[in-house]
Amino acid sequence: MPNVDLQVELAGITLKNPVMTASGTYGFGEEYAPFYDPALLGAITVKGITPLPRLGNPVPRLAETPAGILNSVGLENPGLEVFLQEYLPRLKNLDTAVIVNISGFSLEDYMMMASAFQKGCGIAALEVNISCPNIKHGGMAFGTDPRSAEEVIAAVRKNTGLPLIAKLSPNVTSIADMAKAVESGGADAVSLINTLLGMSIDIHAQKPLLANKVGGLSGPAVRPVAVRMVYQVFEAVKIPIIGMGGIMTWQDAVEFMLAGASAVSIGTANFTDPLAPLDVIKGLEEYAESRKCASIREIIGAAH
Amino acid sequence: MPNVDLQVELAGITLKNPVMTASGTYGFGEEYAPFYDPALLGAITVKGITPLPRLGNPVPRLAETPAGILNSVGLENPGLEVFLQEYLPRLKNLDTAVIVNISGFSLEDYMMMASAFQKGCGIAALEVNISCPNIKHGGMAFGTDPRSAEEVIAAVRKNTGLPLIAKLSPNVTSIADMAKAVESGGADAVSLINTLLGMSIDIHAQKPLLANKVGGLSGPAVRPVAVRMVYQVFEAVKIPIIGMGGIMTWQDAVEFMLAGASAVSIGTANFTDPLAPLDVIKGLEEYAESRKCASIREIIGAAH
Amino acid sequence: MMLIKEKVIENKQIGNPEQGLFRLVLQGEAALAARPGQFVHIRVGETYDPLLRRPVSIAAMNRERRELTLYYRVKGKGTALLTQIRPDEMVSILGPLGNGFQLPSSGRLLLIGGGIGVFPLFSILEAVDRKKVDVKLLWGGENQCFMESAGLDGLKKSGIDYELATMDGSTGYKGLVTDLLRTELESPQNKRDSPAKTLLAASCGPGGMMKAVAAICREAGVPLQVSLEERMACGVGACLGCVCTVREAGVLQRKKVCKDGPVFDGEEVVWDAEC
Amino acid sequence: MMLIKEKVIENKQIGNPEQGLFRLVLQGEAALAARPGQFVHIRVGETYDPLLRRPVSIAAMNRERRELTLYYRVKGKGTALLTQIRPDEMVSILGPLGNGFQLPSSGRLLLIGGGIGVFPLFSILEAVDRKKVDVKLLWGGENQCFMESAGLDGLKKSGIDYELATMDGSTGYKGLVTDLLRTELESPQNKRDSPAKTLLAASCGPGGMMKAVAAICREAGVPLQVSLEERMACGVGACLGCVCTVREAGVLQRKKVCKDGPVFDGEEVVWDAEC
Ligand SMILES: Cc1cc2nc3c(=O)[nH]c(=O)nc-3n(C[C@H](O)[C@H](O)[C@H](O)COP(=O)(O)OP(=O)(O)OC[C@H]3O[C@@H](n4cnc5c(N)ncnc54)[C@H](O)[C@@H]3O)c2cc1C
Ligand SMILES: Cc1cc2nc3c(=O)[nH]c(=O)nc-3n(C[C@H](O)[C@H](O)[C@H](O)COP(=O)(O)OP(=O)(O)OC[C@H]3O[C@@H](n4cnc5c(N)ncnc54)[C@H](O)[C@@H]3O)c2cc1C
Ligand SMILES: Cc1cc2nc3c(=O)[nH]c(=O)nc-3n(C[C@H](O)[C@H](O)[C@H](O)COP(=O)(O)O)c2cc1C
Ligand SMILES: Cc1cc2nc3c(=O)[nH]c(=O)nc-3n(C[C@H](O)[C@H](O)[C@H](O)COP(=O)(O)O)c2cc1C
Ligand code: FES
Ligand code: FES
Repeated sequence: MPNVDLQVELAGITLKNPVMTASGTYGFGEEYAPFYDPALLGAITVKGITPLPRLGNPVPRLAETPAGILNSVGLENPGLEVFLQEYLPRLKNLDTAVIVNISGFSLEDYMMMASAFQKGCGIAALEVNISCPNIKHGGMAFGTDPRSAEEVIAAVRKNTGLPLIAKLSPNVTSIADMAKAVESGGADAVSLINTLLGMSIDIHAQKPLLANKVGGLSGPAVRPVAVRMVYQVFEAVKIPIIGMGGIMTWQDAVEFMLAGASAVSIGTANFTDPLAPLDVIKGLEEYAESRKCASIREIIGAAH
Repeated sequence: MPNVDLQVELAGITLKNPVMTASGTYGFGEEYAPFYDPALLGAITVKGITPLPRLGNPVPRLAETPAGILNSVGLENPGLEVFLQEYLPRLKNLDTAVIVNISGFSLEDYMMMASAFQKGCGIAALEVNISCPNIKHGGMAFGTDPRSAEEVIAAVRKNTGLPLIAKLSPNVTSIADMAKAVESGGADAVSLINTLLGMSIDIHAQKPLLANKVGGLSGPAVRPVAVRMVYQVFEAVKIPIIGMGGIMTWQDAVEFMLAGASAVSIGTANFTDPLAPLDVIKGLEEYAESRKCASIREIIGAAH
Repeated sequence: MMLIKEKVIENKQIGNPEQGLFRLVLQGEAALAARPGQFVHIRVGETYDPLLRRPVSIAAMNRERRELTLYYRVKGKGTALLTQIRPDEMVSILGPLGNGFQLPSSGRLLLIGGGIGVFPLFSILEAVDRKKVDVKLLWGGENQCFMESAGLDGLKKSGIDYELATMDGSTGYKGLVTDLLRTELESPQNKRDSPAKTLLAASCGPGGMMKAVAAICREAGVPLQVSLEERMACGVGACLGCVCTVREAGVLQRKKVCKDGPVFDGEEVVWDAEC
Repeated sequence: MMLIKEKVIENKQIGNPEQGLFRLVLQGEAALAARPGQFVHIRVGETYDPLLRRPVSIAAMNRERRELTLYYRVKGKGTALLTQIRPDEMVSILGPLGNGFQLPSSGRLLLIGGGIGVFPLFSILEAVDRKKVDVKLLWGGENQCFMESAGLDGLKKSGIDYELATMDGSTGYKGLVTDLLRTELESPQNKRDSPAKTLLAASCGPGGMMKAVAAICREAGVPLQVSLEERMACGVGACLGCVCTVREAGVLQRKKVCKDGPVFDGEEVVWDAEC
C-alpha cells in the first residue's frame, strides 16, 4: 500500500486526489460510469450550463487534427432549470466533488447562474467559463480582456457563497494578466487552459470543415502551450491552479503539477482512453512514492 | 504537361510557384541543396539575422512534443556583417527568390538592418521578425502590441526600398489587429504564423527541458491555429499573406491557400522529409488541375 | 458496453483491391453483448496521431466463437492504419455502442442499403428469424466491382431476396436504389391498402439517400429505422460531438448519434438541419 | 548524404530483454558512402507522432552486401516504434550524416566507450587496419548483463585487446572506465616520455564521462576525438538545434553536432557551456 497522501486543497475544498475531469468531456457524470466508479476521481466538472437550453452548433462539430481535435459543440446544454431538476439530483449521488461549469453571454447571465448555486446545494464549486463572447460588447470574449474578466468574476463572486474557479482562455497575449485580473475579481482558483481557437478546411468542399467555421483545439497538440501558461500563471498569482490541456498520461499530469498546478483535469484523453483518469491517479501516486514524497502536494510548482 | 500557372505575385515580387521555406528551418540555402536544387522553390527564407553575431541559447534547444517540436535556438546567427560578406554572395547564386529574415532588440537594430539591404543587393524581400523582445520596453515583444509592431515596420519601411514582409507572432489576442497594424506601418505582405510559446518539463530533473525554459512550438500540432489566423487576417487586411505553421503535405498547403494565403512556407516538415517542399509544389499543381484552375491563384481565399 | 482488448482473428482485404475494402474479425467478450445495428469504437494505433478511435458497424456476430465481424473501407489515415494490424495482435475496442435496430419477429422487413451502408444491414440479415420474417434487401452502389467486392457473393449464397441498383448499370437496375424502393412499395402486396401494417423498413447509407428513403417511406406509411453516421469523439454520449437533430412533439432537439442512435426513427430525423 | 528508403534485413532484440537492445541491419546505397563515426537519421513511423527522425550511429558497414549495422537501445516512443519494423519492410533514412572519426594508419589507438556509446566505436574496430594499428578498447557499463547484451561476445571473438569496467564489478574492473584510462595511460609504454606521439584516443559515452576522459587525455597529452550526442531535428545543419560549444583560438563558438560533428577534437569542446 503506497504511503503517499494524494489529497489536495483547492479553493477551500479538499479533493481526495488531484485528478478531475474537464468540462464538456465527461458529460454529466454518467457516461463513463459503466467503466469505473466516478467516486475514484478527485472531482468531476460537468458540461457548461447556460441560463436557457441551447441546441448548440450544427454538425460537423468535430474535426481531428494532428494529435488534437477541434470541437464546436457551441455550448449545447439543457439549460439551468432542467439541469437543477434532472441532472443535479443524480450528480449529488456520486461520491465525488462536483464542479459545475457555467457560461453566459452577458454579465446578467453569469449573475443569475451564480445565484442559483449556493453552499449546501450539493456541489463543491462553480467553474466560470469566461471564454464566451460578450454579446453586449460586440461579441468580444469576456476572457480576452482583463477588465471584463475581472468584472464577470466579481459579479459571480457577489452572487454565490460557493468556491469560485475562473476558467481561462489561452487565446490571449498575456495569460498572467488574465490570471491576475480574475484573482483580484475574487476567484479562489483558476482553471487553464480552455481550447485554442483553430480551424480546419475541407479541401474538397473548399470551405471550413466545421459548420461553425472555427472550433476549439484540445488534446496533446496543445500541451506545450498549456504547460507554459500554467508555469507563467504560477508565478503571477497566489491562488491555486487546475491544469489541463492535452493530459493523456500520468507523466503529462506530473508536468502540469511541476509547472504549478495543484490539480489536473483530464479532457480529450477520455475519448481515446476512458480509463485515462485512473491511470493518471495511479501514476501520480507511484511517481510521488518513487521521489519519496509523503504528499503529492510536494511536487506542486517544483519546476520553478 | 500540366496546364496550371503556378506563378504568384507577392509584395511586388513574382514567385515561380507559391512554395517557400520558412526562416530558421532551411539554414542559409545550402543545407538541403544535396537533396534538390533550391531553384525549384518559389523562394527561400534564410535564418533570422541580427546586427551582431549571436551564440543563441544553451542546449537543449529542442524538445519533441505530440505532432510538434519546441525550439529555443535563440536567434543564433553570424551577424549582419558576416552574413553580407560570406553568406549573401553564395545565396545570390541560387536561382530563386531569397528573402532575408531580420530581427532586432530595439528600433535602432531594425533600422540599421533595414538600411543594409536595398534594391539590387541581390535579395527579393526583407522579412521582419517582430516576435523578438523589445529590450527598451521591458522585454515585451514588438509583435504582441499593435503600436510597437506598426512602429517597427514603419521604421524599417523608411530605411529600405525592398519589399517588406512582416512576420507575425501568434501569441496575441487578436491577430487581425496585428495584421492591420503592420499593414498601416507599410508592410507589403504578412507572414504567419511564427511559433507558439510553449514549454516542456523534464519530470525526472523536475525542471524545464529546454535550457531557455520556454520555446517556440511548430509543426502539425499548430496547424489548426495557423489556418484560423490566416483565415482571419485574410478578412482583415488587403496585403497578401504567406501562410505557414505545420504544413507537411500539399493538402495542408491547399488548406492555407483556401484560407487566404498567396504563398506558403514549409518549416518543420523539412526536418521530417527534406523533399516535402517539392511534394507540396507537385500536389498544388495537381490539385489546381483537378479543379480545372488555369492558375493556382484561383484558390487563394476560396474558402471564404 | 465495455473497454476491452480483442484479438484480431482476420484482417484482410476483400474483393478488388481498388475498392479498399477489408474484413476484420475480432474475438472477445464484446460479441456476447452485441446487437444488430450497434458499432464498436476502435483504437487504430498507439500514438496520438490519429488521436481518436474510429467507429465501425458490427456486420455479424458469432456468440459461440465470440467473434465480431466488421467491414471497413480505407478512407483516410485511421482506416489505413487499421489495415496494418495483423492476426493475433490485440486491438482496443469500446463497445458494443449505441442502441441497434429493433427487429420484427414476424411480417415483412425491407432493408435499403447505400454503398458501404449495407454493412450494418448485414447484421440484421443474420439476426432476424428468416423463417418468420420475410426479408428483402435493396442495395445501391457505384458499380458491379464494388458490389462484388462488398459481399454480393455472400448475399447470393445466403438465399436472401435482394435487388441491386448501380450507377452505371453494370449489375442490377441502372439508377438509384430509391427508384427500386418506389417500385417495391408500389408492388401489389405492398400497396397501402394491402396488409402494409406488417411492413417495416430499415436503411443505412449516405445522408442524401436516407433523406429520400425517409420521404418515400413516410409517403407510403411504412415505419422506417435509419442508421446515421456522424463524426465521433467519445462514442458514449459525453462530448456532444456527434449529434443529429430530431423533431419530438414538434420541438427541435439534439440526439447523440453514438448513444441515442445510431438507429433513429426515420420519421423523427430532421435532415439537413440548418441550426 | 542521401534520403533513401532502405530495406530492413534484420531488426532483432539482442542479449537480455531487460536491456532493451536491438540490432538493425539495413540494406541499400547508404552503406557505400558510410564512414566510421557517422550516423543515420531514421524515420521510425509514418504518422506525426513522433514527428522527428531518430539519429543512430553506424556500428558496422559492409560494402559488398550494402549493409549498415546499427545498435539501439529502446528509450522512449521513437525507439519503441522502431522495434516494430519487420524484415523486408522499408525505412526512410537520411544519411550517412556527420563527419566521422579520423583513423590513424599506424601507431596505437585507444578507444574509450561508455555504455551504449561503444556502438559508434565498433565501427572503428571494423574499419581500422589492425595489422598496422594497435587498438585497445576500454569499455565501461552498468553490469555484466549489459556488457554481454551489448556485444561482449563479439568483442571476445574479434580478438581485440579490451578491458571492462562495471559499476557493480560483475565483470571486469569495479568502477569507472576513466580509472581504467588513467591506469592505461600510466603504463610504461604510454608514459609521456615514451613514444606517446603515436597514441591517439577516441571516445563516446555520456557527457560526464567524456568530459573526464578529455581532461585525462589532455593531461597526458594524448590527442582525443569525442563523439557527441545532442537532440536533433534536421540532422543536416539547417535548424541549429543540436549545437555544442567549442573554443577556437580562444573564442567561444557553436558547432553543429550533426554536421560539424558528431566527432570533435576533445581539446576544443567546452563541456557544460553555461551560455
Ligand atoms: C456509427 C458509425 C458506423 C460506421 N460504420 C462503418 C463501417 O461499418 N464500415 C466503414 O467502412 N465505415 C464505417 N463508418 C465510417 C468510418 O468511421 C469512417 O470512414 C472512418 O472513421 C474514417 O476514418 P479515417 O481516419 O480513415 O478517415 P479520415 O477522413 O482521415 O478521418 C478524419 C476524421 O473524420 C472522421 N470521419 C471521417 N469520415 C467519417 C464518417 N463517414 N463517419 C464518421 N466519422 C468520419 C474520422 O472518424 C476521423 O475523426 C461508420 C461511422 C459511424 C459514425
Ligand atoms: C549522433 C547520435 C548518435 C546516436 N547513436 C545511437 C546509437 O547508436 N544507439 C542508440 O541506442 N542511441 C543512439 N543515439 C541516441 C538516440 O538517438 C536516442 O536514444 C533516441 O533518439 C531516443 O528516442 P526515443 O523516441 O526513443 O526517446 P524519447 O526520449 O521519447 O525522445 C524524445 C526526443 O528526444 C530526443 N532524444 C532523447 N534522447 C536523446 C539522446 N540521447 N540523444 C539525442 N536525442 C535524444 C529524441 O531524438 C526525440 O526527439 C544517438 C544520438 C545521436 C545524437
Ligand atoms: C468536446 C469538448 C467540449 C468542451 N466543452 C467545454 C465547456 O462546456 N466548458 C468549458 O469550460 N470547457 C469546455 N471544453 C474545454 C475542456 O474542458 C478543456 O479545457 C480543454 O479541452 C483542454 O483540455 P484537454 O486537452 O485535456 O481536452 C470542452 C472541450 C471539448 C474537447
Ligand atoms: C528550429 C526553428 C528555428 C526558427 N527560427 C526562426 C527565425 O530565426 N526567424 C523567424 O522569423 N522564424 C523562425 N522560426 C519559425 C518558422 O519560420 C515558422 O514560422 C514556424 O516554425 C511555423 O512553421 P512550421 O510549423 O512549418 O515549422 C523557426 C522555427 C524553427 C522550428
Ligand atoms: S461521440 Fe461524443 S457524444 Fe457522441
Ligand atoms: S539537427 Fe539541425 S542543425 Fe543539427
